[in-house]
Amino acid sequence: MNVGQNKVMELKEAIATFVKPGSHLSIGGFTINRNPMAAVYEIIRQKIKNLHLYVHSNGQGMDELIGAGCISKLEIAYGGNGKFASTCIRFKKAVQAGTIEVEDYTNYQMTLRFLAGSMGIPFLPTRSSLGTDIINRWGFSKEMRKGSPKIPDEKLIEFENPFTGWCDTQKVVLVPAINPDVTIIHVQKADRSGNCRIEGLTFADVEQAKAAKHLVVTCETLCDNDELKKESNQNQIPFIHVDAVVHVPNGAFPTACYMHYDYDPQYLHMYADHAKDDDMYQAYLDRYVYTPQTHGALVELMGADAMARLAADPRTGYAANLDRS
Amino acid sequence: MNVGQNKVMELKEAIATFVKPGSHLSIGGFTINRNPMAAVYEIIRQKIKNLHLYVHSNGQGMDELIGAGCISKLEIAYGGNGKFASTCIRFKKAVQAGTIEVEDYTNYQMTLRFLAGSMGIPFLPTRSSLGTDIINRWGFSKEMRKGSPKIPDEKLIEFENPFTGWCDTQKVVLVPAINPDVTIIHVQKADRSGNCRIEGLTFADVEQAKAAKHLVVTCETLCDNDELKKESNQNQIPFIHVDAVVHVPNGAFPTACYMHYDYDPQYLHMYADHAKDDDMYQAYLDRYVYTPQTHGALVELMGADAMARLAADPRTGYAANLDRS
Amino acid sequence: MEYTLKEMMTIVAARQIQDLDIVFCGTGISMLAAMAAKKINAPESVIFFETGAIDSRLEEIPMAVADSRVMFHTSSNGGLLDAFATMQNKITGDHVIGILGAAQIDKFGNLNSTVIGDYDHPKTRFSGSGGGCDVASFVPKSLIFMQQERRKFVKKLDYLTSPGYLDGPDGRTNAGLSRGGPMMVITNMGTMGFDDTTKEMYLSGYYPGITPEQILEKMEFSVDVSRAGEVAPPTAEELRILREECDPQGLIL
Amino acid sequence: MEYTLKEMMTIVAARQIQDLDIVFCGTGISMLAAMAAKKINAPESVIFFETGAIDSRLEEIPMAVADSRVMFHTSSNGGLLDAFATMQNKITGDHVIGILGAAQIDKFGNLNSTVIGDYDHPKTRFSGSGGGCDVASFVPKSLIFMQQERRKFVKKLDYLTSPGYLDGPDGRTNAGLSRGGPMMVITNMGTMGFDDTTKEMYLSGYYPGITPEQILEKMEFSVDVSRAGEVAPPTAEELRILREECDPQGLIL
Repeated sequence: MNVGQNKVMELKEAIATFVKPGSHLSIGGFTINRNPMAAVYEIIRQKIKNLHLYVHSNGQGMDELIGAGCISKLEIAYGGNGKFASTCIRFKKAVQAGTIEVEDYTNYQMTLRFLAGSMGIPFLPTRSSLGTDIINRWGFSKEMRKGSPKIPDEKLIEFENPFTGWCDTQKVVLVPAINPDVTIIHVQKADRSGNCRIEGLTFADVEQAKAAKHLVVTCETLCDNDELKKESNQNQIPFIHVDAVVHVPNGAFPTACYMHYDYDPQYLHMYADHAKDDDMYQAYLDRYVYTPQTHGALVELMGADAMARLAADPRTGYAANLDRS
Repeated sequence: MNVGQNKVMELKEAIATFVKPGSHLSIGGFTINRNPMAAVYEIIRQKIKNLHLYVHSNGQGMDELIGAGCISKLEIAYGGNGKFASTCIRFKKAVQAGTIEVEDYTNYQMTLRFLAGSMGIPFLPTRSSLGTDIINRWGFSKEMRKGSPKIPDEKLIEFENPFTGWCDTQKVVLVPAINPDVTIIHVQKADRSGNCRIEGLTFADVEQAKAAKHLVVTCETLCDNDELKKESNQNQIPFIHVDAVVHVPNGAFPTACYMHYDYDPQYLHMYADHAKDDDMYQAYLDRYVYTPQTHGALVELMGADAMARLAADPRTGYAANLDRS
Repeated sequence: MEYTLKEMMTIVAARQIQDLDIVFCGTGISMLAAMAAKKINAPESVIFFETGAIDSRLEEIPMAVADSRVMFHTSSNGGLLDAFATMQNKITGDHVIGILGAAQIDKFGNLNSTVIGDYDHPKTRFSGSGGGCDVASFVPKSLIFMQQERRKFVKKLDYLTSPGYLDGPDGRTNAGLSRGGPMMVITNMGTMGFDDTTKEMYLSGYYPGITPEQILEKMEFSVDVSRAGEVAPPTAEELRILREECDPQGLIL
Repeated sequence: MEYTLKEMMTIVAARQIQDLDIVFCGTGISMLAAMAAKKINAPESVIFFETGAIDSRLEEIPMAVADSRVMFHTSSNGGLLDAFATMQNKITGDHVIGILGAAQIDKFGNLNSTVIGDYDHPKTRFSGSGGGCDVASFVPKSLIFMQQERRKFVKKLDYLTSPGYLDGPDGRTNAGLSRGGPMMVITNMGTMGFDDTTKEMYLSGYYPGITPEQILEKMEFSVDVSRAGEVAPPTAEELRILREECDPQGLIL
């Protein structure tokens, strides 16, 4: 958080300033939509390693960070990419190979954990997962938890309702708050002070943003400060939560950004193909992440025609009739 | 809640259908803004008594319901009307005379209680009020609580943080959920199925709405179903939560409705004067509530000039330069 | 009329959805079943997604629950908090029907969508719960899509991701969950229900050309088949709507 | 230059506010103090309201924190949940300064804004906590406006609505509250601070023409006056801005 007014930065600087080796990071978006991909690629380019990543249902961003070896620990509810990869491929390989440690929660639990962090309370209750292995099995050992002040001692706590029977509830599960060192989200509009407007579904981005010690926002459109304040009902995140505003058009590509562009089925299929093989994955990284050096260069590499095909139809917010086979 | 499509009703019918003697009721708005006043006056006209009212910082609506003798129990954080009555006058008289039973919470606690109700969980934690009489003193006795299945057995529960020290927190207060029998809110726009759009601050209306077993919405503008779905990002309450949609222009008068009209300083001062004396209050009720019979008739009684003075300036959303002395 | 097993599964699920049901949808066939129900037999059902979209106008099939296509012409575009609260809150949650899938199922309808093998050193890792466990915990009834294979209908799950009836009739209540639980399993060969008393799976239907015995061969545990009857195939009209109006691009079918 | 005590109180409070402070405002004089600070000495402070408005453009003085005037040209228009989370969450909350008022205060800065007399049969009922207790519980520092009267500076509160230092130096920590607590009491006669060690109130300032003794006469308990000095009166420029730019209609002053 930063109460000041001008937070505009270049992406390279924002990532170098706020994402450090070992940082506890969360990224916004959901599977194939509004992932902060420009920031993800910049983290990969800067070779920042040993990150502890928090996501709920993340697909592309999470999988690329794992694929590039940036992640050592992961707390997650769902690692999938819709029809493009029912389980994310580099995620699957890393878990099976034991190269990352994983703690499993549900989508609602991860969202409540961010909400608790944003509210400044240590936990929130839910009835989700009672009787299941989400409660019984821990991915992070007790010892590992005790050894880290940045991780709570317990994964989850089952708890009798102290308001006996109130709300027809006998038991709840308490989920511990998350306060990431840094959250990165991609939004449609932000102003120079950091006020943010998300169009379409917000997923858990607002909670992830407000739970974080530092917040980096990448945006499609950088607005003057007065512009967003004119219809402030549509602003979900006030500027005081934000540390850096980075203007990155197409910053969610190859995932979608509602009202701006669709996900790129060709890229996502190409990615899935490459992800299946380690050598091919290295070739993918070289060609699409390391060589372009900036997100703009990646977009240029795709070509204007390819990008034009993804442009959102203003009525529906997505690319109607896009070839998605 | 009602998943059906057409919920448009007359106010008289909506109140008679959903507000019964003894109902647990909550009303939206905050002090002098967006109180569902048309509905409040209709409850008074229908002489529905013995209501159990839940509000956070409510002013005009709460005070008029108490003044007319509709309320027997009240859970509240703040009974004031800004500069027009630092403590609401009929509320103050009723508490001092012991004619209503009151349970005191904080604004955040009442809001969290509605949030818990809307989330379907029995309680939420906060650090607010640790060490204070909000925890130590109860307005509702243990016996009264045990005797009523609609009230939790405890006002609040102080509780050691089971995630030891997590989030720098040793203790929290657990606040019990509220699920009112009926919530009534006034919004700027609703469609016939019940999708709602609130302009300006939402206060705790969304949580109050979603916590309720039944939800009555009064609206300034009744829209076709397609209209609100075109910019659905601005809709806070989807139709499935709603039972009745009532079209009542000026439905928050004499409180304000952002972008439509301001509060009426003359009315609120006149009200405060009458509220100080029992006989004068009876005269107020006769003249402004019972005689008009409908909200439209009250607005007519005020006169077109008076209403025109309150009309919101489209740039700011309030009546600029209104005489508020 | 010719039809594929995927079409059969979709129509069988769609028939379970009724007017005024709020339908929780996942990706793929579950979304298609909800779309088909709305166009065929339950026009007043409401589709919603864990991402926060409710009553979307689905002019094209979404490829994920976060697809921008679910954000168009909704009643509101909220987020995950809104969606799951709609299910956990019994006022609205009691009207929700969930549609789920999994890698493994046991006789009490518990689901595994996390790992095959040892949790700490898994042979196969799947996507994980996502919202599946939340939905299964909260809603009063759900439909489960499964492929009919021995390794999927197992005596013991490798990991219990989403609760069915847990260990039997009192399982959910003892665990602190709301009543409810799965109502039907829909496979590529037939359908299973859960006994009102024992909460154990039984065969309720088999598709034309399939026998109960063939289904039992594709399960590690056996189930009662005495109540099973042949399931009516999709009608020509059901198929027309499904193919022409729901998935004209053939993205799912 | 002539000035009223209300103007003095407003300016004294405004001077406590610094750039990058997030200022929690109530109705009346507290709102005016925040507006004055922003126009005089802390242009980069941010005003916010428990109703959910943040960084409002206050072209006219709001008559309540829910006045539509606080909704104009904000950074965002949220609700109560947003506002209180901003304070309870220490990441943002550590930057908040609260401005409060009350009917009674004790030597540890605890406040009563609920009842005078017996709680169950009150002689006088006030508005109640509102957000006051929340703010006092969460934020690291707060200013308290009080009228200097014996019945208001009391040995024992009739009801403890909002926590100051509770029963002394370890009071807040023992109760489970975050550190912090009131930093200054501003009355119509002078100002009080709280001792770093004992957390007891002491007289820090008296207004021109007022003596410490006169202030002590208007308190039921006595406080250390050895550290008190005369408070500088408002400057002509401060008064001009306050009168002409903050409250030209004289609604508060």
